[in-house]
Amino acid sequence: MAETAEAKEHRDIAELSRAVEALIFVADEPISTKTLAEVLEEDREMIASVVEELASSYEERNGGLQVREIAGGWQISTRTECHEDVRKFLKTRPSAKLSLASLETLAVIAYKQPVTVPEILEIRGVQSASAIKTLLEKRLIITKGHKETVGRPMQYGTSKEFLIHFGLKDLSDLPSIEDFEDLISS
Amino acid sequence: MAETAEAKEHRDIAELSRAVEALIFVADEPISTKTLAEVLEEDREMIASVVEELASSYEERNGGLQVREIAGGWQISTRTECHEDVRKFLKTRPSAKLSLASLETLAVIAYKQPVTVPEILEIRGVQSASAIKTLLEKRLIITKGHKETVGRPMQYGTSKEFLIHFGLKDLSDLPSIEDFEDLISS
Amino acid sequence: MQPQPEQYTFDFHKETAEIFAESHDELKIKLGEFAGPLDLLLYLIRQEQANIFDIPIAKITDEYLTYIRMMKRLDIAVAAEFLVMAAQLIEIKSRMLLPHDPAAVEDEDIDDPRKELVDRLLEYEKFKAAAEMLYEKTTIEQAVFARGKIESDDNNAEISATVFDLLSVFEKILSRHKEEVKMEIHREEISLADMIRNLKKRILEVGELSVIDFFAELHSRRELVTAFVAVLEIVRTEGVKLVQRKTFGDIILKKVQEQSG
Repeated sequence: MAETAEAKEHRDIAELSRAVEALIFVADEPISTKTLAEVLEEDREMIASVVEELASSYEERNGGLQVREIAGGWQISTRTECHEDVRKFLKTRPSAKLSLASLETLAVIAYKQPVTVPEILEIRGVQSASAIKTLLEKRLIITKGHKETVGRPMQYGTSKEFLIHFGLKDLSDLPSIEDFEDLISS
Repeated sequence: MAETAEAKEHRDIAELSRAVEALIFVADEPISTKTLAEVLEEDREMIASVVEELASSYEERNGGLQVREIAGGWQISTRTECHEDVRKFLKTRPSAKLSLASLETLAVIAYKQPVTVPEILEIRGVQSASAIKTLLEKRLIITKGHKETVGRPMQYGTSKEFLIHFGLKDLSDLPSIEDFEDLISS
Repeated sequence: MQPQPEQYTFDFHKETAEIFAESHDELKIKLGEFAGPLDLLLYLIRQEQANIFDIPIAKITDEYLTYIRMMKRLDIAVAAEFLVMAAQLIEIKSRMLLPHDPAAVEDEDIDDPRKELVDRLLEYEKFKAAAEMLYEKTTIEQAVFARGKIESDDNNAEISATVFDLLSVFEKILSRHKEEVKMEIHREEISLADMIRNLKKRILEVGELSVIDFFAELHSRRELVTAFVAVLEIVRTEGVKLVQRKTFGDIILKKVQEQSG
């Protein structure tokens, strides 16, 4: 009888540890022992010992992650030893991601090309200078010569990389409003 | 001499495993073996074996987390067993389910891609416009260019989000459509 | 022809349509809708426990029509495809009633008016099963959670984009632009005379007025131009002067003190 009870308790702690690990992992911010105890409906001391145990098991494992106490809560983070690799990766993250401002600017350029900065301003109603810089850096747009009007403003158009990124064969492959008309009206 | 070399190699693999674990953790999307190899400037096969090893060490540890292959990359996520506690903490309900019409449309697109609206209509026997719109908005499907036939209809295919949402490594991870035939006739 | 109430249930994870029959011609729908005419047909065939390769077409057609009529009675919009299928069923039914051409006996399989429908149903059923598989997979996935946001995500507060996003964003810009144009047309009605009157009143009230503040209240380019002309006009004709307290500083419209002159 005593053995069964003990076995049960052991299983419970393992289960608790699993839940604690999962909760620390999904939390946006360091999660306190108090919150953990509330969510798991467990004794706070019990949770405290489970977390300590979990943190030291990460320590023993000596992997790429650590469970650490910070700002009154617990958090999973990478180990400082890995910071160079992590930093390098974060810098090289897929450059195919765009901010909404860049996306808007890109949309205007894609559908109105060749188009100048004042024309983009006219359509978007906002300055697009930094978006254009980003798009040029990401090679999604290219310059298309000067427009022969007052001030000879530079014209922009989409690049080959643009076609590749959006999976288009050529510019005529760009969807038109008509392509989605049936979908949008429904 | 040989022993020293061996010792060094052992240390290297542990180091590599740490870095791999840290990178999978910080990546906000599943990270491919290719990207890992590039960032860590290592042989792809070497990285592949390190990741496999890491995944099975998580498996053995039987904690709250798992390392799994999804959408052409690796990801750390909570284990399904912990879902009740996690959901309670995040106060989320299972996210809104797709309607039957959307699921059917998605199934046709998944198996017949690239596929046009008229082709989907042919199979489902009913217009799928609003389902397609929903699927586009949820980013489960993407446009795949125009089909070079009369009217140049837009073609659709599944996205990376589709793989993530349905827990698939890649499209070949889907059971074959013929399997369903056997299922039905049996 | 059972007089007793009977209950049909259709269990695709309780997501889809169910028909309750309280008496034979008093059907009630519960939950959702059928995903299409083929979905409804398969349901009816299953209910009859009929062989899909030998559909009792007369019976199924009657049941199908009953369902459509019931939907209409309940004011449920019946999609055109349901009506097209109804017409097809009636056509197949009538062709089945035609006497067999004895010469074509050997080609019976090919000539079966139901063949095309059966092929479509079989094809459809595969995808319906695939949809169910996807449903099961997504249910499992809903029990798996990715990590919470970490600091590094803040450095990458970006969104990825598809061609659909590109087009919808462009659409949004255009409609936003249209609204602005409309607003500008609306405000055009402020005339130069009104603007001068307005400006003069403001200066007389407070003694002096910041040009920057005044311009900041305006919205359209046309209003700004009118205001600019009004400022010039008021300086030229009224007892108002322009004062700038420091280089590149704000310009103040100041009432000329008569006693100081």
